[in-house]
Amino acid sequence: MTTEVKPGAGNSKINRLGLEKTDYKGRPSTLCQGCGHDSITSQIINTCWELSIEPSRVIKMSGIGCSSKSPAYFLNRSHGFNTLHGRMPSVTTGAMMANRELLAIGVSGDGDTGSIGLGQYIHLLRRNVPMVYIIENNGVYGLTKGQFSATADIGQKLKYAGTNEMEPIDLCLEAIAADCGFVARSFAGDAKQVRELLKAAMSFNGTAVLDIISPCVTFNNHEESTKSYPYGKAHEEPIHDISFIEAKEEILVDYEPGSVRTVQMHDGPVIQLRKLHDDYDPTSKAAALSLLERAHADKEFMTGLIYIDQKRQTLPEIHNLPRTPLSALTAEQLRPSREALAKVMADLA
Amino acid sequence: MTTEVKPGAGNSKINRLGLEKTDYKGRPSTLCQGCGHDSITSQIINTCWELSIEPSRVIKMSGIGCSSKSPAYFLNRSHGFNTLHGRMPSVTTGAMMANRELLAIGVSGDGDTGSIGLGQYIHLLRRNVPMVYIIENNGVYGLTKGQFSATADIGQKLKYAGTNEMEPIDLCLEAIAADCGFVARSFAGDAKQVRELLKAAMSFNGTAVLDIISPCVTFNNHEESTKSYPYGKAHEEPIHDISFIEAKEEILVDYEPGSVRTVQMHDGPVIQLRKLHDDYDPTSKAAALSLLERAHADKEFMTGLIYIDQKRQTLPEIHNLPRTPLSALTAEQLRPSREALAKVMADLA
Amino acid sequence: MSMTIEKPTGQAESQERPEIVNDFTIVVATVNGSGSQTANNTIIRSLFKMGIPVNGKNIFPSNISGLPTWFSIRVSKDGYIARREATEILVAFNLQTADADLAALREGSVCLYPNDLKLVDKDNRPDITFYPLPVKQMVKESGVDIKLKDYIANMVYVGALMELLGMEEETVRAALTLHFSGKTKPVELNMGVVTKSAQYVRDNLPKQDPFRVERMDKTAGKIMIDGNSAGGLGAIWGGVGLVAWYPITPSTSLVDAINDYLPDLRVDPETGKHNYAVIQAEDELAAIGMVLGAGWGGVRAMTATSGPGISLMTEFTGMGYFAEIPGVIWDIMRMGPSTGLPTRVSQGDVLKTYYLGHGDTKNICLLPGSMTECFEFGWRAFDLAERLQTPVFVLSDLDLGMNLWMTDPFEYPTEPMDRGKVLSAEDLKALGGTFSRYKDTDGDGIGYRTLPGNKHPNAAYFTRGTGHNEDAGYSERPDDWENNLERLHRKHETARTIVPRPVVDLRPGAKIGIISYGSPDAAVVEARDLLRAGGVETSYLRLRALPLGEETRQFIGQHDEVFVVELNFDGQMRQLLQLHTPEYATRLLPANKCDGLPLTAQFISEKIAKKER
Amino acid sequence: MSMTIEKPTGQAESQERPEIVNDFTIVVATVNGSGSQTANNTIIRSLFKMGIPVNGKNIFPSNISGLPTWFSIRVSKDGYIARREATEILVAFNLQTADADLAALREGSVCLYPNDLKLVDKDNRPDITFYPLPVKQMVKESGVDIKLKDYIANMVYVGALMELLGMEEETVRAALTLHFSGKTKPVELNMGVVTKSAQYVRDNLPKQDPFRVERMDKTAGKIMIDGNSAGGLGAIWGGVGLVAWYPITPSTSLVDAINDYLPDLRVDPETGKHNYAVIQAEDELAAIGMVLGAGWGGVRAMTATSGPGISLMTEFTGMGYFAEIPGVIWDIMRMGPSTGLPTRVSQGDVLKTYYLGHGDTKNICLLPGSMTECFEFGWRAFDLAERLQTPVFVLSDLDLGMNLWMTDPFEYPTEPMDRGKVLSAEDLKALGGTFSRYKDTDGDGIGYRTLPGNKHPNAAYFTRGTGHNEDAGYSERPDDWENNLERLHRKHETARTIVPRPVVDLRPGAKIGIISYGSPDAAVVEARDLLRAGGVETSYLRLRALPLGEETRQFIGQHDEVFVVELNFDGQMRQLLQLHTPEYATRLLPANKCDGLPLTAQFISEKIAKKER
Ligand SMILES: Cc1ncc(C[n+]2csc(CCOP(=O)(O)OP(=O)(O)O)c2C)c(N)n1
Ligand SMILES: Cc1ncc(C[n+]2csc(CCOP(=O)(O)OP(=O)(O)O)c2C)c(N)n1
Ligand code: SF4
Ligand code: SF4
Ligand SMILES: [Mg+2]
Ligand SMILES: [Mg+2]
Repeated sequence: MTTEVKPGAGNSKINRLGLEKTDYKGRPSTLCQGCGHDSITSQIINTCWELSIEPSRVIKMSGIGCSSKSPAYFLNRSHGFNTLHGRMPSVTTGAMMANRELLAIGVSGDGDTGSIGLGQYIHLLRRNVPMVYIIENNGVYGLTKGQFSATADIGQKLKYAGTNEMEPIDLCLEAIAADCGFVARSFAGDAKQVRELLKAAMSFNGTAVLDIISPCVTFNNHEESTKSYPYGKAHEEPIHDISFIEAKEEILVDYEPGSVRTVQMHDGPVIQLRKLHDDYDPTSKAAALSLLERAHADKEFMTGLIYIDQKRQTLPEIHNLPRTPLSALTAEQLRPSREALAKVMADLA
Repeated sequence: MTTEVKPGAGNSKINRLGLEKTDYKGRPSTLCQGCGHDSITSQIINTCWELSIEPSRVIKMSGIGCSSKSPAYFLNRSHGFNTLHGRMPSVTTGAMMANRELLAIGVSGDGDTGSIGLGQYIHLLRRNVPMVYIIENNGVYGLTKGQFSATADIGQKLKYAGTNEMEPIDLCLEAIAADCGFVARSFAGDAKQVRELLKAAMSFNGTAVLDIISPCVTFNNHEESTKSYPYGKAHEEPIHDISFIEAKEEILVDYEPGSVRTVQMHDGPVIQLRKLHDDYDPTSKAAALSLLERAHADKEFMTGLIYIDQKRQTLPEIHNLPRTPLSALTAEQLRPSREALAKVMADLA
Repeated sequence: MSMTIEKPTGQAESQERPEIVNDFTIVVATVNGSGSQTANNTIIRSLFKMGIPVNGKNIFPSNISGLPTWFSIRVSKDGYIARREATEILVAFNLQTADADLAALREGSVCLYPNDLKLVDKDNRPDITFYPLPVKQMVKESGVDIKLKDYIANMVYVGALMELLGMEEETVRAALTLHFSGKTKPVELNMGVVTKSAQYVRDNLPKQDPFRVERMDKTAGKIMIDGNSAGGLGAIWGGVGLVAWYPITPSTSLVDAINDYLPDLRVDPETGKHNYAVIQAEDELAAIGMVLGAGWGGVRAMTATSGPGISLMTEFTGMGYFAEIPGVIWDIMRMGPSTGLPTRVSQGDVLKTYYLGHGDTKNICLLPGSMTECFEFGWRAFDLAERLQTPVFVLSDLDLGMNLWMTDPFEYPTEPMDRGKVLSAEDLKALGGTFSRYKDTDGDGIGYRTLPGNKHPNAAYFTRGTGHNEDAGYSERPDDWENNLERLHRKHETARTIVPRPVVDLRPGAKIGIISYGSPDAAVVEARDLLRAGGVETSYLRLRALPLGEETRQFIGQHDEVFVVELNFDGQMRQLLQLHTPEYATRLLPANKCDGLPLTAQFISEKIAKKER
Repeated sequence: MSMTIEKPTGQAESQERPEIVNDFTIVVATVNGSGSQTANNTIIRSLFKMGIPVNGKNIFPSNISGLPTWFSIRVSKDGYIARREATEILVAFNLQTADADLAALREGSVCLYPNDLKLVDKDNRPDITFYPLPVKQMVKESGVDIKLKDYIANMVYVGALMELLGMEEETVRAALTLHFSGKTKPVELNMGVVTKSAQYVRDNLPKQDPFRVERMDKTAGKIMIDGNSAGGLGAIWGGVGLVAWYPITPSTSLVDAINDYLPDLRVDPETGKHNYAVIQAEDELAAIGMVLGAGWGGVRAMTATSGPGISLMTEFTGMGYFAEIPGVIWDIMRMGPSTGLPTRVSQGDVLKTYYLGHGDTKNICLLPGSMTECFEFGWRAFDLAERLQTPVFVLSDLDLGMNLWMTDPFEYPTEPMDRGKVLSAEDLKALGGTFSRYKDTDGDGIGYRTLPGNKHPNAAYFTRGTGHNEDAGYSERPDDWENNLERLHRKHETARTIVPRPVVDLRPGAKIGIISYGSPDAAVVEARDLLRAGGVETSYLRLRALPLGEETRQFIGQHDEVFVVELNFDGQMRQLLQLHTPEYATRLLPANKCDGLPLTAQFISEKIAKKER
């Protein structure tokens, strides 16, 4: 599987673009030792390197929070925009309309997306703005020192914040309700699944939501917390074993029939979902809804590709934009002629 | 059934409080002739009069829009607050915390709730602020002259606004995703259902959402529009025949067993749901989710009480507030003593 | 209008009434949603086509249908286009307000009304000439379908006025033809009623008033347009790429205009692809966010809004200012505070917008005062935004934006697009691959930027609203912070020198100066004539942008007293002028009004005359 | 600190070094998240308990752990508590910054550091007394669990300083006891290391520097507290009913304090019910919305935020102002524009908040300058908000709010609660059931309101942000609008007379005046002494609220030059003063600084002295 595959020539340390992994690194992280966000950061670096993504094609977007700081810690060679708290969606929408050829990797937090940013989040999904939307979900506001966020479980206790009395918001359920075409949940402690999901997300044409439980080791990492490492390690239930296969590679392992679902991505690659216990169909919205509703009711921590639907048009498609980025249009294409103005004026006389 | 019942003595024109219906009227409406909002307004008047609700107990809340103007057109004797666009939820939260004994009737629009107000809407539901939350849903922004709102159906065409390319947001689905305990959909053209649902909502302890399709006769009322009178009249599919029965009245009609579900409201009244075609259980979240998902997929216009769950605590309960409204506390209860201050100071020396 | 309190003009008119030609005001009182706009524009356009200077102002309610609305049409041989308080001809087609409207009429005026409407005070106003019109009957006779009833009813007063004032039938037809963009059926239908009505007046209502119109040549070569359409066209000729907006009166029609024109002007002829996008956002926070995202990405992006939207854009404005991202924000000012009066004019956002954003922010604001400036600033705003790498506000208002104005046709942009300091991959190569995003290389306070997608390995930088050094690296160093603010200050000083300069009319010997901006210009122009007639000579400076410049300081210095004419309560521009010229702070006198109506020349001249007496 | 650029103080100190007692500054450089706050507070509190005036300022990063942070402790026998730029004693416990911190040390200073830390420049600084400490070893010996390692390490410098400066062991123990609220185990654990470290110094590092402390009696009867706790307590004694907030540095600790104290102070003893609610909103728009909803409902409601939150509250502020709803908003000012420097102080929101909201709005702002005022304005803000029926802002800042200050204990509110003009059902009955919500019955511009739930049949009225008449009915009438704005203006004039007046120290014959507000007060006080020593006498007016009043005008009139001392770039208060007193606009000179650090007396005195030379 891909984890075995090294891109580029043989086992060399360069990828198809001739870039080393260090070319995908960012500045040194200033997050706490062991913060879940940092492990997601390294998976983003791995993924971009392994997929040989041209750094100049990427824009790194975020809101405000510890999680939203992460874009500074990967892909130094890509433009980055650390926007305002909860406003990554609108800014990214503008940026992707300006240049639809870019690959937007957005990193947000549960507070940034689930509290102040909930409205923009849902409307971004409605518009199906092409981007990878990563939620580094730790159930607290890390940067403001540990208040409960909207995804904290009801009844949860924290030394500083006390007991949380509110029902949690499920950002995957919200995504499905908003017709998002790629909805996944994962766990920062499950590096391989995170990486495979990232690869799939980066190959998806539309908004791809990854709600990744990413423990805050400083404020919310004790066993009882459903957002902690210990809890995640003990309770994570993958709904399938996911592998991303770039078209270019032949499939190395193959399984007995029926045990695997494959999802063909529109531009070549394939997602392979190996059945674990009961068979799950991520292309069925009804299945996805009931999975989440069950997980919520029984407090189960299900991870994997929950829902995929590649039919919806993206925002640039809806607006019938040319392939040439709007940002690359010439003055001639942008400013109508003197004649055109004369005609408009004549009609107003 | 209640429609037959006249409160107050016999057939008299006064209710149990000795008030006539005119005591529940508001200022003359300035909405367009035939606007769906006005018919909902008259059902609110009827309901409050029939339930003998003390006008001084009611606060009329709204955002901004034609719909949000309606509170001026009913219950002149109740305090009203026409807040900001999309901000009815937060203001109502504050008002109900100030005086939990009040009955908040909120009127919003699909733009007010589904566009600018979506975040506050969902967070209000999470908090379960006790109020009747009416969405007068016409698929357009009436007051700004007919742009598509977030609930307009994809592919819909309007002379002014062109074709809508966006998937609609289902405000009932959002409500259920946010664990709202009372979610109903109705049609302004179905006066009886609206009235019965209003009565049930006013007796519910928590946020009760009524998403009422309320045609905009000026900008969005042609047959093809799913938000029009003709469409509604032709396609409305009630999932049951609902009747609200105040405890005080004995049930007049009774049906053959199995054909009726009854929901006992926490403070006495009963909701009677008469089965129409297939039996529907509004207490099952799974059922509700799949109903809405099917309705969305098959573009069906299902109305009725979609989901009810009376278990959740309301915000004032969560905060362990006294029955006495905070607004009624005395200076002595509000300002701690000199001794208390002295003690705090001593600890800081 | 009953809504303005009109003091009777003392001197009663003499008995033998001399003709009054091309110099009076018509007020049409109707119910909104009744389609009177068509009728009123027809009157305006036909007078315009007769070569007579004319201007219309719509005083309408924040409501879709059923509430009173007044449309005042000023006919002025001298070319005055400001609102007047006096009315000579009332079309009383709204029974709700008819009596009040009548009461507000000055002596010797004229009143047209439907003959089934009872005017309580009619008999107590022998001074008024009344023309009752059989509206119901004519509508019936026209036999139109019920839906069009109201529209047709309005054509009755068009016909009556045509006859009574002597408007040319052909110009009326031409106006309708323009309105219905050539569709003969509706044109004929309406024309039918117009001529019938004219015929009826001719046969039954002998002319008894002195008011009439007469062909002139004062509109030759001119066009009629509203400021929002002008601004929309300006944006298109400015090469707008993304419009992200949220509907709000009175800015909506600006985006409507863009939507109307873009498909013809900016769809790629070969591919049929759209070289633009107009996105209806979920609110104003999202709209400005999209604008800044696109501006950062290298596209000319704009939004249009009004007061409440400006308030919601406060945080993003501060980020655009501090992270230095271009974007254009139109504020079609309506009456605030809060939701205020959505359909009434004001200039109440001037000070607020200049300082918009917490912390030390100062924003560029353009102040169009005419249709040509709405167009010019429409494109120029993008040049300034990209040159200065900052949000640029265009502060128009409801009067400019939503009313029809007579103007010279628009001039094609006099300058090529200025895309500002953007480094391509090649540029970077030439520079040896070194570049510091926030370094003041040129001493004008403006750094160089690169666009996402730039293939040069050193092109990337990190954009943020937090403290940063010259290389866009995160920094909390006090010196980095201070240096950055000082550079931003230098940039603001640069802006001061390149924003549109004021228009100055300096009168030799004038001791009194007037400073104004935006829609009140028309009233100021007329007021100065009134004052001159009264022996008071004034100089005039019309501001066209913030920050304020040196000319303005000099102008104030050259006069003993400077009246600041504006439409807000606190004299917001006066405050900005006092801060700009503390040495003259006490010379700056308020001449501001804030009642939701366009300013009148009378108000200004009285304000100044009173002070001078 | 390496973060401030420190110019060597020219004159080299003489060889024989006289003792310097109770008059120096210690800077502790550590890594944030390492728990040094405990150690630093221990030092401050023990000096405080020795009766020595002391003040601490935490210069920390916007980050949770791993970045440099500096804590400067000023010991001042004269009771000066402003920040100084000079440092005499450096605790260099952060290897990232040690060399830079050392470089920034003035001649003749002292440096404590872990003996395993290599100081590159050590040998080039013979002027410095170095004390290497065996931190690792002592931590090892203490045998504490790894989690506490960092905390314990910090106790090593506490012990060393105790020994070198002559701090009393008992006061250190007392400080730790207070910190751990009496739990002996942690106290003994930490004390163990402290004494060990002291012992080590005694045995191995002979004292070679002149700095020591000596018991005084200058802190008797005083307390130590931070402004956010003071403000939170003030709100509680103000009878706060609802707190709706959204976390943001540096305001979070204000709500934390409220959460800490409320359960003890405001839970009903009989029923155990909460006579209050603290709601964490989803954002600042919701927070202010809840505050206004509760204020409308008759509860004292507040929120606390900082710059970005203020920006997001713009629209609601305008509604609160125009619909006339009480509410209290604390802005603990941090450095903007935009996200700016979340952990650095500024006074950059003053002008912005006064004018917050589109259209013509002017908001009441209280400006606490001390711990006692943070407490007093905490309760008084509610009285003013309910009396004036409008949002009231309390503009504190990060320095006041998050640093520990020495202060007199707080005085119990001197006045009973003023709930403002609220009509009960009985009142209405007495009035014959007539009431006009927005009528200026008393001539002070303030109308009477009723609360929802009022049982009188005429009690209800309709609240809106749109135009309204005296009866709260919707109105677009120009006269209604103008009358309403004029009444709001009268109300603002009323506010002018009842907000806290400035504190004035008028010095006979002083030609120079100083105006300041908020946290810079400490620096101003010290600067005036420096100036006086240099022969320059100054008067001082400290503002405590907006709108500005008559005393301020007089004060400016009484001086030739008035320096406005504030922490922002544009001199925002100076601008407001210029607008308040145009006649003196040119007398008002800027003495502002904006680098994120608390102001120093040196800066002010030099600024003024330079101008005077
Ligand atoms: C408008 C605004 N309000 C509040 C803040 C303060 N703030 C910064 S980060 C944050 C929450 C971050 O939580 P989350 O998104 O979960 O990120 P995490 O730190 O947990 O990774 C808040 C409230 C802000 N920066 N801007
Ligand atoms: C902040 C803000 N933005 C925009 C507006 C303009 N506006 C008024 S009502 C409205 C939409 C109303 O639509 P909806 O809620 O569906 O109500 P309807 O008129 O359709 O009943 C808008 C955009 C506003 N008042 N405030
Ligand atoms: S506080 Fe929590 S979320 Fe923030 S960096 Fe530390 S561990 Fe990560
Ligand atoms: S515009 Fe539409 S929504 Fe508004 S009042 Fe008219 S019919 Fe109703
Ligand atoms: Mg988080
Ligand atoms: Mg609507």
